[in-house]
Amino acid sequence: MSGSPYAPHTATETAEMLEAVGVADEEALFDIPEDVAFDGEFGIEPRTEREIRAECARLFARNDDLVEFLGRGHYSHYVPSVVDHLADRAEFITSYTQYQPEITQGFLQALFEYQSLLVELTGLPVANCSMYDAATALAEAATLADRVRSTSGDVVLIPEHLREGKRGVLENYCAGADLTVESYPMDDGNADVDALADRVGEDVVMVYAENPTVRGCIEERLAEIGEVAAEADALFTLGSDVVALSVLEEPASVGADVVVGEAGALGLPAAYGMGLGVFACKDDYLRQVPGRLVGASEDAEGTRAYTLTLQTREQHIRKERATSNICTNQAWVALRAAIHAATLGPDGLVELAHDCVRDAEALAADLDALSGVAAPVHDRHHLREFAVRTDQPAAAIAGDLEAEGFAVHVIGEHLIEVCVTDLNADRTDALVEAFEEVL
Amino acid sequence: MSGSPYAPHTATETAEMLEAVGVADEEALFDIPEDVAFDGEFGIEPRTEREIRAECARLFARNDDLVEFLGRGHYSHYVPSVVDHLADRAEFITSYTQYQPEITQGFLQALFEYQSLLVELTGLPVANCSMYDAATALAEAATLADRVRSTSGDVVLIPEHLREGKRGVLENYCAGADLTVESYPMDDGNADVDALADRVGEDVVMVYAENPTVRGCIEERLAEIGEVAAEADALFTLGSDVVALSVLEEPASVGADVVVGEAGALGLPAAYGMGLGVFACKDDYLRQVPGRLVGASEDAEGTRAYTLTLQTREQHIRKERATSNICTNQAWVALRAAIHAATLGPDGLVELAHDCVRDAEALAADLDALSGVAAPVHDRHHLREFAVRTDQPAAAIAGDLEAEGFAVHVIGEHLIEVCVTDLNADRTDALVEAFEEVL
Amino acid sequence: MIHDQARYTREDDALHEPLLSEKGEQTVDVRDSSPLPDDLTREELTLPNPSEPEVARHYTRLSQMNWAIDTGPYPLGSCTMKYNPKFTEDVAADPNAAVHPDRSDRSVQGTLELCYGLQEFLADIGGMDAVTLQPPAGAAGELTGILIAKAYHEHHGNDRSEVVIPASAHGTNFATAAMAGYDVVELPSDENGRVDVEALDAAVGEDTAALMLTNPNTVGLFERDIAEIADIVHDAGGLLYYDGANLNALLGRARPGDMGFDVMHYNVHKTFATPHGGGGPGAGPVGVVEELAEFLPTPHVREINDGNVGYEAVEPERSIGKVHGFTGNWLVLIKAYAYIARLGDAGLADAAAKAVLNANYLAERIDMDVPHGPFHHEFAATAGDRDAADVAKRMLDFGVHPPTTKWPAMVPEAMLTEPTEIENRSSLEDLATAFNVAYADSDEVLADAPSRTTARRIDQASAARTPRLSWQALDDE
Amino acid sequence: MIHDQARYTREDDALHEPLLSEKGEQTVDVRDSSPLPDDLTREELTLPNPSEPEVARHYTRLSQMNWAIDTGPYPLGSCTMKYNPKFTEDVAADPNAAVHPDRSDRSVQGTLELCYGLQEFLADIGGMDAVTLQPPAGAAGELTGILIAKAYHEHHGNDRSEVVIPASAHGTNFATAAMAGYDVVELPSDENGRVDVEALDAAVGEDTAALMLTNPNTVGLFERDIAEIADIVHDAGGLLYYDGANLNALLGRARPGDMGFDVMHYNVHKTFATPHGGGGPGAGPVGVVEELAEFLPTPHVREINDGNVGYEAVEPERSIGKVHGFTGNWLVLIKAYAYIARLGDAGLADAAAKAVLNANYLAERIDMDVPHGPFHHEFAATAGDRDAADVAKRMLDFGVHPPTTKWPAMVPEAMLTEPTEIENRSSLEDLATAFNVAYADSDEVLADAPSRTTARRIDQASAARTPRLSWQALDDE
Ligand SMILES: Cc1ncc(COP(=O)(O)O)c(C=O)c1O
Ligand SMILES: Cc1ncc(COP(=O)(O)O)c(C=O)c1O
Repeated sequence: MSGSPYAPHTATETAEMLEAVGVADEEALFDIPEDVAFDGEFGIEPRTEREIRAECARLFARNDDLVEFLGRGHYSHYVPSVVDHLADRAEFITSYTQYQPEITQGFLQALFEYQSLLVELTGLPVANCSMYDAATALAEAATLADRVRSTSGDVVLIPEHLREGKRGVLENYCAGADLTVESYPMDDGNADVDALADRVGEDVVMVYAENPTVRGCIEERLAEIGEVAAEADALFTLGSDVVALSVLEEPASVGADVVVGEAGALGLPAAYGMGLGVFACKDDYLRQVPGRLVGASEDAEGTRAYTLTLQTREQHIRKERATSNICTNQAWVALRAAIHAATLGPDGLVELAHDCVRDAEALAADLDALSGVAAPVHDRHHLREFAVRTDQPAAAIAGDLEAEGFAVHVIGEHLIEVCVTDLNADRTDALVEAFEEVL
Repeated sequence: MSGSPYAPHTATETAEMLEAVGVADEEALFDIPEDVAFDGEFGIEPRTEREIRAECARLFARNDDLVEFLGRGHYSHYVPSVVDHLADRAEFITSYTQYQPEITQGFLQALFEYQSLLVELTGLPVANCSMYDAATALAEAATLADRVRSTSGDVVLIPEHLREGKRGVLENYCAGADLTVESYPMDDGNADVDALADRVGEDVVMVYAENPTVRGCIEERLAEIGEVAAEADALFTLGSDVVALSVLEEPASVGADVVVGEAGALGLPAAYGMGLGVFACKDDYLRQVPGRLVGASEDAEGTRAYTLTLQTREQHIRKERATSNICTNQAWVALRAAIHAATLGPDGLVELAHDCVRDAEALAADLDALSGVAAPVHDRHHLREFAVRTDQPAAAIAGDLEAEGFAVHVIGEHLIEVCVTDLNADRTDALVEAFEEVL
Repeated sequence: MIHDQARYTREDDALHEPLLSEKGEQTVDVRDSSPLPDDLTREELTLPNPSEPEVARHYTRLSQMNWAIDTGPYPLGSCTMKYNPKFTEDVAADPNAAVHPDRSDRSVQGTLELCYGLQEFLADIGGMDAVTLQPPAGAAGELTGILIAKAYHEHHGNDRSEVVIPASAHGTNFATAAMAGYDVVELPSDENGRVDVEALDAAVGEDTAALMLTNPNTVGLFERDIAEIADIVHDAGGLLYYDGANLNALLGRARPGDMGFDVMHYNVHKTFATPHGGGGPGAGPVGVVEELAEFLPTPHVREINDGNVGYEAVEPERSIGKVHGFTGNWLVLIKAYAYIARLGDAGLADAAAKAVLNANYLAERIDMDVPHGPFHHEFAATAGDRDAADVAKRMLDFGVHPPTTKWPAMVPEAMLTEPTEIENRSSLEDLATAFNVAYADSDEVLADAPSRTTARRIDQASAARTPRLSWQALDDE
Repeated sequence: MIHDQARYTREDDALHEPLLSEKGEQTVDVRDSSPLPDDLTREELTLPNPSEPEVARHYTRLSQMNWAIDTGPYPLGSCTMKYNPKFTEDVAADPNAAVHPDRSDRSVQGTLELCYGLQEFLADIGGMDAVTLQPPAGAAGELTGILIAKAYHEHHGNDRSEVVIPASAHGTNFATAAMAGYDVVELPSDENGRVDVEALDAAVGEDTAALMLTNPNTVGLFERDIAEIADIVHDAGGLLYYDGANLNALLGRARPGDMGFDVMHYNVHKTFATPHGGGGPGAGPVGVVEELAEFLPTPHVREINDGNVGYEAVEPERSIGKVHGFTGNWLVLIKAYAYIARLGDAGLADAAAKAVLNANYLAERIDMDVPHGPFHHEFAATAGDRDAADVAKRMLDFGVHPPTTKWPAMVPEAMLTEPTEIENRSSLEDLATAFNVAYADSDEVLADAPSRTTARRIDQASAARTPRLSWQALDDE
């Protein structure tokens, strides 16, 4: 029988330690009543690390090698090698939350810089150092709205075009706060601001919009949405991602109270949905923010130092009156995003975002030129992705495209969505050809 | 025109710096006469790191995916992941030679530990902290022999069974020292000690033997070779590798004056021949050792500290009277070997070496059972590798095996050599089947 | 041992490694190069523009100013800071694992198979019937579990309003219950921090949706009355929720499912050695008994039952829906799979044994009192009349990280210590020395501590009083 | 900037991080489990047996006690310590590149193609006609080059016995010539460290096999008379060897081949940014003009000329044979290829420009004298009446590495400084400050320096007097 390969005890050491503790064997240290003791087997055979690497490589090789034109909230851009090399440094990745700031200045500063990046991107003065993902960040925004809104009300208004999963998470968080989720209609891919204005009222605690939308449409009347929300004393929460925010209207400038979204578009490769939730807001809500905040302070020598701060908001102090139950978050992913952003610099970020606009436009035009296909469906500007109308059933086309080596979204009976970034921009011609093939 | 992506200068910074230096442009800083100035182009298009990664991955994918049963001086064993993660730490890999020991204690200690590992494995008190590879280490041993041998003489005796390339390097180094390389015969895979004894005399400066030999045979009369050499006042240099040394006779115990060989069997994956040269010797030759030595000392506070030492042997001080011209060596590979050895521990090392004996024996027996094949050719104990006699031409068989996905050595018209380690031990049955197939 | 942490100090500016923004910023005119109409874009973007060598240096230096499990012991009680095997990083870095969550099931069979395999591992280890991998952390697992309990009660027409939680429980339990819309009933503990069965009996009733419990409890003691506790809750129609934070103590020796728990979460970043990453990402898979399986979040991976070999992601019949936008913290889950496969049955059991041995040995070696026992993988020492937080600061100078301090509240000046199985005797001795020296030091020394860390004692109060949360805020000063 | 390096200190034992052997050893009875007869094996093996977590900590701590280009400036003159782009590591780690050197050419076409591509890159950059990648370092490249020269002379029936080398040359040049069996003729330099053409004329004759030269020379000055020098040597029937250590200064602006050099080596771990690895591995490819190509080592990669597309490794007609057991430091060569491809023509030329600008800017900012100029990528400052080695030790406290000291000898108390192109202005200022503060400090301060590194001033003399080269030697005391 082999022990844990990571428990360092030699037999002698174990014996001596048992003696020091004053017991005969390890079993004697367990105070488990017999009726609940486990004496079965899991049947998990230990393997060597080489075997497991081979096994998992074999497994993953079973995933088809498709060129993904997929987005809808989970975006991949090329992650420079330096991001991996730095974030993988053991002092970062094998570290815990910074409960002792004196000895964890490095990570604290990195998180402080991440927060600052979001402050610049959103124009809002407060950003926490991560939520799990865009969906949970949105959900937390709703409960924050509920806590801070001066008048009562229980409706959270969301756009009709929203990723299913995001709505699902929002509903689960809202249920506990007795909030109801309701959607407002779209107008050719943008929020139908007039319909929204008609709907908004006393009962609405929060209005949510996305820029770009889940269909990649850039919102053209964001400031108006902000005004509509403000008039009803509802919070205006804007969803976006860090690449889009580099070039699109600054959320603060359109009246956003809260910004949520994805920061994993930087730093993370396609990760089967793993994300990095953005949460930024106005100063007014500082003490209602969920999650961790890093602040600057001084040490006993008067040198600048960083520390987790405003922890009285959090579950470990405030318990059931905490702003959220979040504890472990996505700190290391935030570090990755910060390194990626630093590597790109503002010019690199802007160029990346602009390419996402140009490449989407070009691909849409190429697809539109095919018969049996119209793209983009919405007469809007797009970033990264856009909807495509197909004469034939979308599911069949997507299936055929998959056989040709391409993955796209099916979002309606005759609707496909396609997302282009720097990672697949050199394969758009091939995609167009494949479309031609399967139509 | 884009500049170097790793030169950080913004245009403003460049301008300000040029002004501070007092020149109009960068060109003005170059003092190159026109007749030798270059104004052509290399025609090298800059590429992004993503493009280069893709290009190289495509290139390497053009290498056939063969199961290698190859050795003959370049051995691969499974390198635990922790070796990569630790050796890749920037403080190690992006560091220079330890000219300022106060600020490079970490690498110095690692090299000191590497030296200590070799001292344990060889039983010799002095080991340097690396030569380029086994071949250059052997060559340096010959020139050391030439320097330290009390009487004159110019013959270096090497075994008949020796890797061609190793002999080639030895000859190139020997030529400069006016030494001649001559081989002594083998007796069924081992050194023919009697023939060797007959040959040895005044004119011989060094006797070289390998354990195991390049055909994987374990030498059975090493101590006698040592005696033969000693009687003639010739240096006895023994070649081996760090895995073999873990279990085979301790070189010091058989009278070895110098040990050379490969340490890259630990820490390095198959690296197209890249190596890590071992150089260990008796105390007597300390001041004639080529390469770098790390020693323990104390710092001004009385704390133990490590430093490069005995540098007066080296080229940067002794110039043409240096013990060698070696400067840049294989320090980082030595670090990798040390980490690998530490991860295995002595039990792991011994087990690995024993498996190399057992697996070779088992594979030889399986091959021997095939008709048209005899293995091992030599009636000796083997470690890792052994020669196989084939009725059909060896080259044809090897070619056919390659088509089946296996690589083996052709070492004679009807001789093949096969090497088995932990990395291919699980494919020996497949190899035997392939042999059956192609015979 | 004494540890001087690295410092890179700019004395003139009274700071260590400058912020990237202090090393140089660039303002880009966004509209200049934009393919979009001006009214859809921001005017400019101002951010640091370091070169790649500068980026490398910045983060290399920052990393050296950070403690980690790879620099030394990290015995944070209830956090289970184990060594994170390096090879699990390599496994997770496989480019074939880097897929988008909206891929068709058919095209990601490898990914689904690994998910399924991990679900099975976890179900076996916890004694549960079905497992979801979706929750991205322990607290998210709690919320998932409680939402499942809620859905279960609602499905059975029960409108229950309370979740019972022992006073010594982790803050997330309370916050979770509240987030799910429940009233929290706080249960006083007995003198050992264990559930007071009588008090429980009194607290539980027809309003009780669930009891949330961790076992061993937060001072490391096994809830010996767990069978009785389960009966009480079950008899009242409630469910038992197991907080898996302390599961490392029980691996292979007891299973929540066998103790009567109906739903539980696993902290893979504790028990299964996935790196904590300075605060995350973790993963908090949730296991349930058969009756609750139909409420699991969507999508859920199962074997295809139509004769074909393969896996599919489906929506359970009465699914609570989503708790994460996609499928959870996939890269973390891969590492957990690799870790469990590496240890196997024997390794898991040995991990628990050595974790418990280490805790007991360390407790033996320190001069502080440990009021409660017999404990398992962690113990709450008391600093008595010393300030536990000060003692902890002093410990920082000795090449170790201090334990969790001042929690749980039932132990005065608690130092909740969990060395885990990865420490060898010599590092336990280092820990003991740090404890003992700090505990014996004078108040003045403690107040001045730490003196060898990158930062000296930090003024936390002023950080909270005048929050400065970005480099923009510092610039504004 | 002030830099306190990390320390992990055992005060009782007066050491920092203990040796692995001091953390615990194990003795294994080899014969116990051996499949071999006893007389073929050693009895036992005694080595440290740390756990993997301990290994990780040990080397993580050691790494923190080590300076590197990723921690700060490293302006070692003649060493060209550049940033090593991380992506080149990834390229080299491709498992498909991990092949055995005895594979058939047909089965490693990808490897051969990359080798060929790098040969072409280097030939273009150096103005050479053919390149071998085999030499594993610069010094090995020198030996290869000189052996080629020797073979050339021998082939032409010339028995030449001398190699001429300027006094200011690197030690490897002298040692190499001696190893190749040549007598060294040391050439005095003119007042600027340049070749004294008259002295050269006098030194060169029918015994001259080659002149070894680096250009810019070791104080950074271009040998303006290079055309004349080449004529002198060639007229005497000798060959010109170019030591490529300083090639970074000339990239895209001048090529050794165009200057009349016949054979040269490239230090890819200098010019082409492959990591120096704490002392190696590097690689020292050698380029030659057409006439010398037939003497290159074996194997040599070339395109297949029989109409098939592909590459083959062949033995040049009059090959000098082998200078490395196999094919050289392959993993290093891959990184060099990736670096050159990343920069391209423009990037290479810019690297040289910025390297030269940085050197000139830094020289401008320091208070020491720089006697020789106009220099290119490096300059030799003089510490005058201060001890250059002491000044260097003091610089260690300021978050920078000092330059090469006391070399070349022609500059009194030389501090040979090469910041390379990767430093930005702010780190050049840090360097200048370190220079200036140290230079101005009192003798007492210098003698005490460094005070913030892991080790304080080390007693080098006693290390050499009583060599203790292994933990066994320490144990024996
Ligand atoms: C007892 C206990 N429960 C729950 C949690 C929350 O887990 P997570 O941090 O993964 O959200 C923790 C984390 O520290 C814990 O210790
Ligand atoms: C001028 C010069 N020549 C030759 C060499 C030797 O090169 P290597 O260290 O790669 O053997 C060096 C290395 O420092 C050098 O500076």
